[in-house]
Amino acid sequence: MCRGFFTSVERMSTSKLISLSEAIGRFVPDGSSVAAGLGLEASIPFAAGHEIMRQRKRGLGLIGPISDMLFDQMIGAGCVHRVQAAWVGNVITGSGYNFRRAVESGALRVEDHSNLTIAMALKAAAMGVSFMPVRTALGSGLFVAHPGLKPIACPFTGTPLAAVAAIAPDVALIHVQRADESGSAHVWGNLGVMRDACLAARHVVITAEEIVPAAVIVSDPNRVIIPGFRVSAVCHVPWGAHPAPVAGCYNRDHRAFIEYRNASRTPEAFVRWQERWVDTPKSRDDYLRLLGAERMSELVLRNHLFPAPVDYGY
Amino acid sequence: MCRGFFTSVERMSTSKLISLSEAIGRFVPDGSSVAAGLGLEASIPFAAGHEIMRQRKRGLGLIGPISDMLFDQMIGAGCVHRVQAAWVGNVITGSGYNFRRAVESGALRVEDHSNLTIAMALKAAAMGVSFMPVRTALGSGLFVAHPGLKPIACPFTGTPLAAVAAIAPDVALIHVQRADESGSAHVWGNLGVMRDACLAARHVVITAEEIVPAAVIVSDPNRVIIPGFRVSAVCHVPWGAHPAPVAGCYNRDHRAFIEYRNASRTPEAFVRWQERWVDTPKSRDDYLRLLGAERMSELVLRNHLFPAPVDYGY
Amino acid sequence: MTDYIPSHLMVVAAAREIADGEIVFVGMRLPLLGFLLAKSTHAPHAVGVYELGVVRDDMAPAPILTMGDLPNLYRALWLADTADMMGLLQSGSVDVSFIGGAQVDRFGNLNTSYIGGVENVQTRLPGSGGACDLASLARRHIIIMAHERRRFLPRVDYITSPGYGDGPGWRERVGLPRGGPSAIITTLGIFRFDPGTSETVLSSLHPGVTVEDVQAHTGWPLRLAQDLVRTPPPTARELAMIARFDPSGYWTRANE
Amino acid sequence: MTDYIPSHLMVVAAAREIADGEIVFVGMRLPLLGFLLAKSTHAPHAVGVYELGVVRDDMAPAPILTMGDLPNLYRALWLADTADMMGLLQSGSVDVSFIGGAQVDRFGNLNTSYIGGVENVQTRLPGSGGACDLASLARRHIIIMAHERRRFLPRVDYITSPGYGDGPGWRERVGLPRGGPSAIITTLGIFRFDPGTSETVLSSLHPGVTVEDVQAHTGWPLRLAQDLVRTPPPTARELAMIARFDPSGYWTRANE
Repeated sequence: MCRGFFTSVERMSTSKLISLSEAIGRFVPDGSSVAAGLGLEASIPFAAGHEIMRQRKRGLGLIGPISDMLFDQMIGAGCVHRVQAAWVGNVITGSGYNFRRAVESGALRVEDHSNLTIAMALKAAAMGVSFMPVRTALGSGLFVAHPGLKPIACPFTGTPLAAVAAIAPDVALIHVQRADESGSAHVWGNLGVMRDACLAARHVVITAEEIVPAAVIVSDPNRVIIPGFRVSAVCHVPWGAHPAPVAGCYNRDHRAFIEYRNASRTPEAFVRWQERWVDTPKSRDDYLRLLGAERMSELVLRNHLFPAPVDYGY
Repeated sequence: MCRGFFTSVERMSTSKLISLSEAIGRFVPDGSSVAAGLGLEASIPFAAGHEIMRQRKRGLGLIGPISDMLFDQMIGAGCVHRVQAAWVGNVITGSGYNFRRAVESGALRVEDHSNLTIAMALKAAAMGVSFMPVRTALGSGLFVAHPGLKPIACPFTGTPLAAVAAIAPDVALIHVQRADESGSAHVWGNLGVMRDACLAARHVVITAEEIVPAAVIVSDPNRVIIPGFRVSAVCHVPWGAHPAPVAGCYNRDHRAFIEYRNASRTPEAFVRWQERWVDTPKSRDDYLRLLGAERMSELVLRNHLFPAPVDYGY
Repeated sequence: MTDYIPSHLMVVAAAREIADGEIVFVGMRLPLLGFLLAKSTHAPHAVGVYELGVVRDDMAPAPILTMGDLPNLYRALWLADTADMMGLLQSGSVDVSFIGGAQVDRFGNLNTSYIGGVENVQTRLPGSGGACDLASLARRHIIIMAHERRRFLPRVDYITSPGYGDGPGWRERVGLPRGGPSAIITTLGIFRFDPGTSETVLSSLHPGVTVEDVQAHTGWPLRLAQDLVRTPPPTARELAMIARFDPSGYWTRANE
Repeated sequence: MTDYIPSHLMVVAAAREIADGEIVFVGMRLPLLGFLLAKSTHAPHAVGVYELGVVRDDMAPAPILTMGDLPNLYRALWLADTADMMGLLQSGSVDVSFIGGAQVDRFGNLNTSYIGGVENVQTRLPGSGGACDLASLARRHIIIMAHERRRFLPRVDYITSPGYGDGPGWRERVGLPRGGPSAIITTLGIFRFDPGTSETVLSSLHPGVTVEDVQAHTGWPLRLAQDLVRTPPPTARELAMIARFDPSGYWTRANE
């Protein structure tokens, strides 16, 4: 758990603002373990995942509670060797067909978690310990041949517990509402396992709806999900979580999830989907042009809610 | 860890707004274990602690990381039988003289923690497990005859670790910037161990600078430290943390801490201090009159900082 | 008689399992609708906990398809970490939860992971998500699923979400701190569990369904409750509420 | 020569231990002043972590006496939980920390809890706070204390904050993951630690202090560094900075 990996680049508050393709190229080498989908249904880093697919990354390990359909897409693109997750599918339609095919053919190794065990595996790494105790999953199939779960007894009470081994991802991908050039980022809305995953990971790559001056971030330090000195790269990617929702920015595009169900039922259909939505658009801007202004306008916020003020003065 | 203690009163969003004397009377019976000072140097619930002293509570167990001089005062007043804490003293002056006298005379039982072990003891209870592993304090004196710390080996790696037993306080006392009548409360600034302590405790008693409509709280759900259904009582106590600082409200009154050092050097001097600052003022309003408007005006904020806006719309 | 389909009845039955003031760990699909229906009828003080880090005591202002949809965050009571929600669950603060499944057995064990089992996977399903945690840690949980013989098996191929294991004492033996399934709401009726044997007992038949229908779709010999009742059909008001929460019929029609 | 007192020199020596860009777990009193001095001179990119849940990469806009004073929250980089700060520390993200003590021994073990030991308490001191954690988990830590013979003992009465225990290999043996003291900055000079024996080596003498002075106030036989140097006195600029951070002399005069 002892990590000596900060480069001086990460420590200095010099700019880490680079393009998404450069960030994925540098911080997601083949074979990496990649945590994503850390806000569960919200703020899924689809743009970053699609860039990984576009760059034909291979042998990745995916880590996350649920990822909605992102993990299924990356599996379909052949990027993935191994999954440590609680759930892989398409939240509003059910099965992830690429995931199903890959598991049923034996091509994909899966370490099954529950949301609680994956959350605590990441928290263990974030806290710098090699395991965390839980009371869930005892007696379930999760314990069958699972290298990261073990029954233990509480050293004080003797109560049966499960130990969950720490998971420290090589890189955590998160999508945020706003970040400054040093990587300090604001997130609001539900937080999922984002914070612990960022603290657990060797590198953090951020895609942000907006790049803002540092003064904006330090105007509200309680909204910081992770301070810049723990971040490796920041990429300006508006709509970078589409079709997942982002608080304050855009609603969920349910249609994309329903269309994907049909587009992933067969390997052939998935190839066409990937060609259209991932490989042909060379950038997120191309993707948004393909999506179209009309569809985007349907997703923007129509009802607003601004918080009661607070004061951080002295 | 299994708790079946919610009363229907606590669950309903009916008002829990009562006077501080009633809240302490009902939720801090003699012999209770009481967590306080959970924001460390900030937002210490001095008003609630003084009410405990005024009501002559006996046999309490105190739980907290550091409490600045509050624990020393409660010990001096004879309320305390036992302390589980990382540090007891007066942050800017050093020793807590009542604490010293009580330990040296053998009148007080102390379970020594570090800030990390007490934080994880509360987190264990908040998470509903009976212990948490840490890597701190190994080889230190904290392990001498400590019922809540044990050396263990990681079940996966064999690495030496320490297990910290869960601490579930009977009641957590927190002071917050604003709360609604159901107990849902906003806190900003540093958070210390407030959230875990509230989730760990059987009862939560809140003193608040301001009682606000529920609409204010739900306008910014990320600032909620604890939702109302886990809170037993809410008390409107402006300046309830004085002389500790409260973000957005008032600065630290250093003079009170320096004066207390001298006022606690001897038992006789402490009796006079308690008479003047705790027993004579029958309420927090009396206390503030004693403090005086001029001194209070010196502590109010002169430099303001308002956060960049966010939107919770859809 | 009001016009309704089985999923409407399941939603109504789910809602009736929630008492006012309870803390409910809410899943998606029919359970979400059941929670909303309960909130808007007999359980206005119920509090909803969502695993992605949301607690609400109020209805979302617009229909939602996932718990992450922005209306579900709007005026929430608490937005926080998944670990905070799991702490509420693990420490015993959650009264009731609802989960679905692909296979169930007579002890209420659920499989949503591997049809055919891990060693001989025939169909890989999405997995646990939070279901295993809800089944392990809530004070009680309710199972909701379509009643088909291939799903109602003597023994599930894999336990994703533990029920009563292999019978009385199993949960205590493996170390689960509390809980267990209290009902299975199906397209045909409602099972409850015998406290002595931990096995299903058919306690209610949906309108128009016979015991023989249920037996024909259940892979173990039925036991009938002494007071076997008929599930009351949804009222017009309940159906109107459901139509408000699921205006496109996305969830209710998915189960037809 | 500029006019200064020993605490000024200790602050300056502490500042010099911080390299630019390092993550520093900041305590109160002289270490706080040392951190601020380093930030405003040679280490502008140092980041300060405070156990109550504050991370700053900027100077507080006004003098502070505790880490909870409101200017220390103003434009902070991160306001969060104590557990988050402790996670940074425990996972090895903190380069250096500073702690004080009432007793120290030649292996750098510190006592801030029980003079006389637990069984035979002569004086009860405040205890660990976060000091035990900093000494256990930072990559290195610096001890700052007044140099008096009753404080510099062959063996401390109680280990609040572990140094090198009873010598080489002790930290590994008890399970501490890393770290150990790298220096003791005193009112008379600076000790470092011999990597072979884990014992103190006197490496710097403050201006006007002799080896004999140090030996007279140290309860174990001194070992001298081969390159024993003279601590450079504070510069006028450094003293001006300290006066800015501690305008009333509250901390620097407390150590006189």
